[in-house]
Amino acid sequence: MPDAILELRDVRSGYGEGIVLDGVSASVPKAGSLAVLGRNGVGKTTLLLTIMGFVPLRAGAVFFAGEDVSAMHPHQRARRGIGWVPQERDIFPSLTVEENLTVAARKGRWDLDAVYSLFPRLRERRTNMGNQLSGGEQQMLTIARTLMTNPSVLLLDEPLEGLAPIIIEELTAAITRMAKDEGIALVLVEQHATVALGLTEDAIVIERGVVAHRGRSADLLKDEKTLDRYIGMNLEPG
Amino acid sequence: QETVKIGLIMAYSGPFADTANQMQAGIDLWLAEHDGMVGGKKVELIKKDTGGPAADVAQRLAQELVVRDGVDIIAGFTLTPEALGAADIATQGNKMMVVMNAATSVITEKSPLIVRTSLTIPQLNYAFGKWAVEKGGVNSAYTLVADYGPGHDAEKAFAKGFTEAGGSIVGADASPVANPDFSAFVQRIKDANPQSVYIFIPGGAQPPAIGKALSDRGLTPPDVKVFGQGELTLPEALESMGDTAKGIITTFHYTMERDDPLNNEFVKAYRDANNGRSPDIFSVGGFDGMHLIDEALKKTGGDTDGAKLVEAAKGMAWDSPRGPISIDPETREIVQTVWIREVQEVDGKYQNVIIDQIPNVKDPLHGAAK
Amino acid sequence: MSVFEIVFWLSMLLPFFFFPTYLTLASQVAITALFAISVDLILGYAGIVTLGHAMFFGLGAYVAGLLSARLGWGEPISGLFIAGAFAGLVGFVASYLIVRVQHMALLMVTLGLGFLTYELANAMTWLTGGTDGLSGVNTWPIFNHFRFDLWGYTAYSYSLVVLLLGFLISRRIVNSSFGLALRGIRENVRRMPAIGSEHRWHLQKVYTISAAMAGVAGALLTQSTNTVALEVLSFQRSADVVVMLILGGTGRLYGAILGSIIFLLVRDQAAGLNPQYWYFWIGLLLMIVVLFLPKGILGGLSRLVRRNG
Amino acid sequence: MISSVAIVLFDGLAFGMLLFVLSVGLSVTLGLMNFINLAHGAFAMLGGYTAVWLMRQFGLPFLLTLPLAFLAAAAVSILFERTLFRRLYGAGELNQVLFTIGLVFVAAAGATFVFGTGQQPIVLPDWLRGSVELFGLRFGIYRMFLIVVALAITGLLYFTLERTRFGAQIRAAVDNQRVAQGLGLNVERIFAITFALGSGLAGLGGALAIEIVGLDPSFGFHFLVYVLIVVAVGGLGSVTGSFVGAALLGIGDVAGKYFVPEIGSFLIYLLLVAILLVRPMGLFGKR
Amino acid sequence: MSEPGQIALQTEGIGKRFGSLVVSKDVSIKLPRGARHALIGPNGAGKTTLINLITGQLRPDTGRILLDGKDVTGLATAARVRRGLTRTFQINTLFPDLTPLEATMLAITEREGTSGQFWRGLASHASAVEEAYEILVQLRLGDVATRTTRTLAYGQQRLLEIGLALATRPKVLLLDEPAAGVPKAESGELFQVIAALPDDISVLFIEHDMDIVFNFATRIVVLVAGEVLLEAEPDVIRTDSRVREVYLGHGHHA
Ligand SMILES: Nc1ncnc2c1ncn2[C@@H]1O[C@H](COP(=O)(O)OP(=O)(O)OP(=O)(O)O)[C@@H](O)[C@H]1O
Ligand SMILES: Nc1ncnc2c1ncn2[C@@H]1O[C@H](COP(=O)(O)OP(=O)(O)OP(=O)(O)O)[C@@H](O)[C@H]1O
Ligand SMILES: [Mg+2]
Ligand SMILES: [Mg+2]
Repeated sequence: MPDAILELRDVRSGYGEGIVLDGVSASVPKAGSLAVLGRNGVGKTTLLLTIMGFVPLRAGAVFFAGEDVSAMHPHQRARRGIGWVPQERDIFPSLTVEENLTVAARKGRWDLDAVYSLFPRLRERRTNMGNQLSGGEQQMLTIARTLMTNPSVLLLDEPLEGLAPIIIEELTAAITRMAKDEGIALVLVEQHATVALGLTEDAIVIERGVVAHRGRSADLLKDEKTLDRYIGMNLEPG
Repeated sequence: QETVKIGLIMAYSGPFADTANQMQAGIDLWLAEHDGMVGGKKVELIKKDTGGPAADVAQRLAQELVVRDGVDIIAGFTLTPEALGAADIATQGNKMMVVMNAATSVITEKSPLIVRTSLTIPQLNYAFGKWAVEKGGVNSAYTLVADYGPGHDAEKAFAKGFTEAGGSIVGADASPVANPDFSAFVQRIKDANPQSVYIFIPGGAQPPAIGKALSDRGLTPPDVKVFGQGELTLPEALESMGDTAKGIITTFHYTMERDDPLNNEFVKAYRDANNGRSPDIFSVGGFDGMHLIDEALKKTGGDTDGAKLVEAAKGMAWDSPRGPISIDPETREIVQTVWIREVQEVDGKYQNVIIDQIPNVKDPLHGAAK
Repeated sequence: MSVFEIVFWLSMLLPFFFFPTYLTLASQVAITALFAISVDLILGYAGIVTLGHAMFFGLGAYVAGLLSARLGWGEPISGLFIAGAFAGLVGFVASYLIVRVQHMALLMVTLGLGFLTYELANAMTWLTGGTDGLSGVNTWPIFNHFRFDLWGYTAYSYSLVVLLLGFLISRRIVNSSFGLALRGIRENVRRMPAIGSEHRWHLQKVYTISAAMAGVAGALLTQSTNTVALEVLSFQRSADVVVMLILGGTGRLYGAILGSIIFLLVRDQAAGLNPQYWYFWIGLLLMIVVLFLPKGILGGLSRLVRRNG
Repeated sequence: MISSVAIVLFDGLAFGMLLFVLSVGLSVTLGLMNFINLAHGAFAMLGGYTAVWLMRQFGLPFLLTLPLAFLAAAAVSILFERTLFRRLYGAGELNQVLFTIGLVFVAAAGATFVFGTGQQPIVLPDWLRGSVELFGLRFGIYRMFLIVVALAITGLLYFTLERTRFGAQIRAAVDNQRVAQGLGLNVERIFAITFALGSGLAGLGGALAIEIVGLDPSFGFHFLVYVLIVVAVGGLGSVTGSFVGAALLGIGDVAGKYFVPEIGSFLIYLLLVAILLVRPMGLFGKR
Repeated sequence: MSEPGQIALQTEGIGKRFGSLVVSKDVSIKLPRGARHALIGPNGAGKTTLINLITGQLRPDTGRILLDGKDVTGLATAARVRRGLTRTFQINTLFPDLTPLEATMLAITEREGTSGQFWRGLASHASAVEEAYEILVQLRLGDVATRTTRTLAYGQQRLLEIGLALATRPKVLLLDEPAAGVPKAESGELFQVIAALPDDISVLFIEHDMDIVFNFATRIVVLVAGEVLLEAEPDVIRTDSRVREVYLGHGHHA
């Protein structure tokens, strides 16, 4: 797939002697989007960490924009344009909100004004230290901080956790917009499968280290049986 | 061949390492000049480090030297607490204990087996206090000493001599032992406007610091006389102080520059053996200590029994690089000439020049409870 | 007691039979080990870092010394109790300050208190003898029978017994519900109030106990050497004991003992070989331990045992 | 009387500035990088010996040896950082303490081996010696020089660390190394530079300190306590804090000894304990 | 329900500001005995802060807090806990190197006042061990009771948060997003445990997942910008236009 912005080929990785992912392949086209689903602890976060280079790659390769980045340092990958939003609220506690945003910022469409208008709450708290924010504000800050690096692909690890419903609404709208208007590709790991599938074009389901299901998100959304089998999740009444 | 084991207890490491280093060099020089023999026997040195002023460690080391290493004589002792700590062991083990540096009067009273070849602080300063009034031409002084045992001893002895001779002490301060900056004390001295200042501080970084602080305030000879014990004008300090040291008058029992054949030879040999480093009081204390051991052993015919050796050492007299010295038979304390020196420019360099001498000085406080 | 422990304590008897000339060193090791255990109680179990614990060691040492030198009371066992009680009392007072600060501030407040005590002792030369040390200490024979001998048989037996008692008491403490509370504080102070804990009171308590134990160790030193010098209060002693503790491994009591043994033995041997440069080897030892055994020597050992066992 | 007070204040300030240059580097590594570098004094000592050696061996002028002392300490520290210290960043504070104390031991032994146990005097150029008379008061020239240098360092550091993105990047990298990397920050390089900066400042401080406090192999231990006090009182990681803390301690120390010499040796510790009990984070500390 | 003796927890006019930011403004709420109430509101509305104020981690600038009718505003956190006012944390605040059993026992011995007994071995507190184990079993943590906390799965750690709170035998339990980070399937179970707590425990929980809120809360307090916007039954909240506008948004249809 030549026009893939991000591609994983037979990726195998894990911690210490343990293997978590064993032969995962996936690709995200330019401006495309991919939902990564799976039960708790199957390795969704690990997949993102492997893309970033934090978890060592045992076999296979990771390509970004046609370039093999498997041997690169995480910061080099980030500078190439992979934007990662970690699962835990890893804000920098000793930086102010604004410093959190600018510390790694790179030029592009997303600047302070842009993220502040996405999350007006952050503008109000701009001079506070990171650890003085409320839980949800921290979550917003984590996302905004990555946007400030103006990535061309965004890896989101459960970004909706702890956010008020109305913020979730705005954020999902913004994510859709980004993909459409700016061509930012998206990899989304999310417990709320319905939301995730609603936001993405393609989806994979991971189980026991491999891709157990692969398909269009829209199809999977309708296929309750598959969802139930792999994710064990009673879809909330939508 | 028979050997004599000498155990050396000194602060080879820590803040007083340099002192021990110089003592050791003095000991080594004596041995080198005597084929490593004392009293006709080969010397085996066993060196023990206390790591600083550590009485309990010194006590343990002395004990180990006696029971484990089976030494015949214990010697060294950079610092007073270490000598005091080891004194009991010397008594219990019946070993002669030669104190080659530690300078508090009371040490020799702690064991009948202690003999000292260094100095006592009152010895230098009591006589000096008198001299300052009688010949130094002043009758008021401000004293500034380091706030620890030797400093207090020095202050007391100087003040005693000074007032006995009719002078008056107009102020007295004690500065913390590890004091890095003297400006406050020097300003206090200036405010009191005395005719002279008396200073006692340990060697090391402080002498130049205090010298410069004095000169920054204009407290320099001839306007204000500066007196002190010789540490104040050690060669390194003079180098760093430059012309601000000019005219400082100090009391000491050894002067490296003293022109005397025995001393000149000693200085030259010492420098040759130590990369050009000059000897100081510590070196000479170690050097003379070895001489004492040698002579005492010769007298006992090689018998290393502590009591016999000490008996042999009593009253012994000889010529040292520092001048004529002897051991007081009553107190086992050294008797020596006290040299009064002034910093003068000689051949473009500043050095201590002897301007007066007080011969055969005994420790004045000795026997009296401190 | 496990087999390891029995073997360990039996091996502490070895000096009596095989290294009688090392008995004084052995008793200094035992005393230092007791001191290190007292630090482990607060540092390893309650997370109170300190750079001033020599303060209590020294107070104990001086109290024991003054009892004998100024009051003529040289009975050792009551001396230990009095010294420990006094150090504990001062520790209790100090604990009101200690619990108010954490991290760097805690480190520096303990350091400051340590230096203040040192300077105070120096200033009170009339009482303490200042830098020359306290003279005239004379400890009576234990139970009026066992004299402190030149070889150090009595000193080591005595120190070893006190060490064992101190160890047993400490072990009881750390395995009690109080010990659990201390670990809770170390793990997460923030949570403690939320489960209803007056954690400051716990900290004050353990600090007091630790101070008393350090005081006992100091008194032991005085009694077994009949000397007290200012150095018992020095920063160096405070720092050394922490180094030994980390070296052995914190939070395991045995680490404190092992660290003291290794540090003092290496130091003794290295200084024996080269009195001027021994600290080079100590320095190297510390660096290597950190690089290869990040949980201290005992931590490394126990990992090894677990892997093979 | 008033003139005495003025001169005491001046001398106190100058002494404080010496403490400042010695300690500000530690404030950087400890406060910003959370690395407890007790070997800070050893890097200062390295700077000191470098200056002495360059002046003796090559007759370099004192002023020129200052930047070289900075560079030497910085270069050696990079070497250490790349090979050893970096392995300790996550290793816990006790391990850092142990390791760096070990390093001080080794450094002291090294210095003794190379330079001996003696004091290393230096001879300043004439224009830095002595004192000048202003308004009827005599001010030590070298002390004035120290104040000027300290002010310059403060300005430069304040600008780079608290006003530029680099300062924030250091703190970010320390707060969370992984996330900082994930955002594209080259954490290793940031750490190396910061470390070199901190140690370089120590080296510079060491060279500047010789004239006032001398230099021998125990320097690394000797000044550690003072340096820690300044950093703690000023507040970790704050350049302004170190500056104010150092000035306060310097002036407090000198003034205390002047007015109440009886408690001169207690004063600095009393100040330390009192300040930290009221402000546990130090005067300017944020964390 | 409105009988005064029945009110377990009450705040009266609580106010708090951080500098210029008002985080609580005249908050007066009542929690009857046995209640299962929810506290919702936009991010940064001051929900966590309110819990901090009620439990004493923060001091209110104005207002009073009454527990069983008694003023506890001046008490320290620990003292409030001992009177039965306990909370859990939004972001896990556990003892990483203790086992769940140890941590729970710690809370129990603190409650019993035996935590200072340094002369008694831990094992001799038999009833505490038993009680701790029961609590863990009740939360389905029995299997992992002796593993160190840091190795537990995230969801299990969330449960332990609640376990520690239960060990204090609370009369009033304040839960700050107890299900945050717990997968949907498990969060339902978690709330079933909460719902099944004895009737004499009053619960106030914060939660952003509206399915859970509407399922488990009998009454809902909506906090906006530090102020109580509305307090009502779920059905009222669901349809209230103001709540919709500031919090629920439009996606959530009844
Ligand atoms: N640092 C680590 N060391 C060892 N094992 C780990 C580590 N991090 C995660 N694991 C294990 O790897 C597996 C995958 O973890 P991962 O965090 O990728 O799961 P996940 O799908 O993201 O789960 P969740 O939905 O809970 O976030 C899990 O079994 C976990 O226990
Ligand atoms: N120590 C503090 N200093 C300054 N502001 C603070 C502090 N603590 C909290 N805040 C601010 O107070 C506001 C309320 O925070 P709080 O944590 O109570 O929100 P919350 O309602 O729990 O939000 P969330 O649902 O996102 O957890 C936030 O805007 C936060 O930034
Ligand atoms: Mg995950
Ligand atoms: Mg909250």
